[in-house]
Amino acid sequence: METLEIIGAFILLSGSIFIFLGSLGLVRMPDVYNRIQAGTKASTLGTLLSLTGIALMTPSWWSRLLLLAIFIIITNPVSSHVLARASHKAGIKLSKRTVSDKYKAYNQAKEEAEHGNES
Amino acid sequence: MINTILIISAGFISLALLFSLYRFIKGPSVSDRVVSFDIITISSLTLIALIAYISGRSIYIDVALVYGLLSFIGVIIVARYLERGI
Amino acid sequence: MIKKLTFLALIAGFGYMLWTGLAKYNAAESLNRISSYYAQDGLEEVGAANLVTAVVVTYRGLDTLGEVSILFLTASILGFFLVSGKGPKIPLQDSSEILKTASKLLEPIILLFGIYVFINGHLTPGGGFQGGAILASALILAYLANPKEGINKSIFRITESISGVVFILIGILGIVLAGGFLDNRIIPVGSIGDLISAGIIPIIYIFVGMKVGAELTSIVTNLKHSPKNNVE
Amino acid sequence: MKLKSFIVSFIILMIVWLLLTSSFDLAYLITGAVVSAILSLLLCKRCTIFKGMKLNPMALVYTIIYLFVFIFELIKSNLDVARRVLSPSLPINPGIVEVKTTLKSPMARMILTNSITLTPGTLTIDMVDDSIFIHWIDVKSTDKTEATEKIVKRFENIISKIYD
Repeated sequence: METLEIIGAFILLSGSIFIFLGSLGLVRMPDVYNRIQAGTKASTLGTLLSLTGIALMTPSWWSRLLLLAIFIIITNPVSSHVLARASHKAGIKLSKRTVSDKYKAYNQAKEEAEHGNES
Repeated sequence: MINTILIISAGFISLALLFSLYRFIKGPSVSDRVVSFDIITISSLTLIALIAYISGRSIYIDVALVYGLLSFIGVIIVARYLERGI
Repeated sequence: MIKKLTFLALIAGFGYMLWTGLAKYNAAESLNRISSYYAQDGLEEVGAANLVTAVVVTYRGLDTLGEVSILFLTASILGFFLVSGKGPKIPLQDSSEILKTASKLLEPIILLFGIYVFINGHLTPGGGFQGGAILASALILAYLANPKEGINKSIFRITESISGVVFILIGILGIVLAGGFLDNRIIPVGSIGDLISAGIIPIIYIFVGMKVGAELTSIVTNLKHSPKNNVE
Repeated sequence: MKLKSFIVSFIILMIVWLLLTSSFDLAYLITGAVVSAILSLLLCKRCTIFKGMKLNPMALVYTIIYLFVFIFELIKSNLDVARRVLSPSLPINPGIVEVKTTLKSPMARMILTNSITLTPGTLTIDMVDDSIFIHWIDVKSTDKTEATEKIVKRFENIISKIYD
């Protein structure tokens, strides 16, 4: 029991460190897309680890914590994808270090094709 | 022993909240603010679970569930508004 | 520079206000007369593990009815003001395939969670209003994923009116069969902690939840059909 | 077809209900079954997402394998983020590349894109028909097939065993 609690506490600690690193990425990264990358990944794993730690410390709560973890695994990537897509469509610039933007090229080609059909 | 570890992790999460808040205030675009809002909610969700453990009340986990749900829908609403979806 | 200083001063002011509020706060040493009555006798009389629910639905049931009516009034007024008139049409951007799939996967789960919150209102935190809000959030998610898909408004109107009528009927049944309006002893109270306990509180909460969910959804659908977003 | 998606969604909802209540009390079980049945019936008209799901033991085995691969990749991606964030020079080389997928089932496509978002250095931006646009934090190659090989294949091979 006691050892399980200590293991859980250390897992919780590692989770909170990952959350902290994610927010550090939020501050340091140069543009929105990189920030979304750092933020989503780190916060997802950080939260999962913290929930695992708490589940180890209080084993009787495992079911709801598992549900919360599943919910976060599904929703977190979806919301970051929707946000990234919206930022691109709203015309938020990529950083100067970006090497290629196939999505912009694709959208421009599509738009030209549509205008070509209309005229 | 365990108490010390819990305090250290709460400290890390609070630091994360602080950094995200910095990005939330400074962030040049709306998307930056939404991302930091998302991180703030996720970190506070962890904090809620931690508080549930400290106070020993499992009902706070329900609160965390609702909070996660609302953060998801909030982010999607703002994002869809940004790309003129609603 | 001046702008930043103003911001700093504002934040410091807010912090000071919060600090004074917190520093002077003392938790009450003892409950006042009404609260101590609820706390001592509420559990036995009503049989709900969640004392707040007991107070909200049984002792102050009329207030709950008033709150639901206010929400209904808000929804109706919004509908009245927003539906009329025609404006310019803005083409809507369709959502991505991933969001559509995810919303189809998540909607039933969120609805189930909302139903859990209001069915379990007498045992765990939450209840009719909270559950109804969660139901509405599932429908908002559906709308966000498929903005072009029409929502059948009449279903929500029918649900809303039927739940309201049932709520009042149960209240009147309380006058006829037991002590007064919304008295929950018309069916046995049961033992604390079971799902089927606390008399009619779970039943009332089911209908309050459906009513609130329908009302909030109708607010959203009215916003959707407002002139600015009118789309072919 | 309808029956299969009804059964799958009923089972998923029932599992969620059991996790929520964490009790095998008869009243809870009956309520949960009734609510899940009603919800699956109501929403089944639109639920085409379970189309192409295989319901056999091998699919279950591959699901478990997939979970392990996914968790491993998730941890690897976080160490990657940590390395990039902590190094003073911020070693990034970002860009948006296009990759191809062969998956058809909507659920499989969602799982694939979510996995891509959560694994090292990649973020799904959009998915149109069979091409996925990915923001890559460290672009190794802008060529379509090469990027597909690097990003998509390791997941697609397993997912195609679970969904067809």
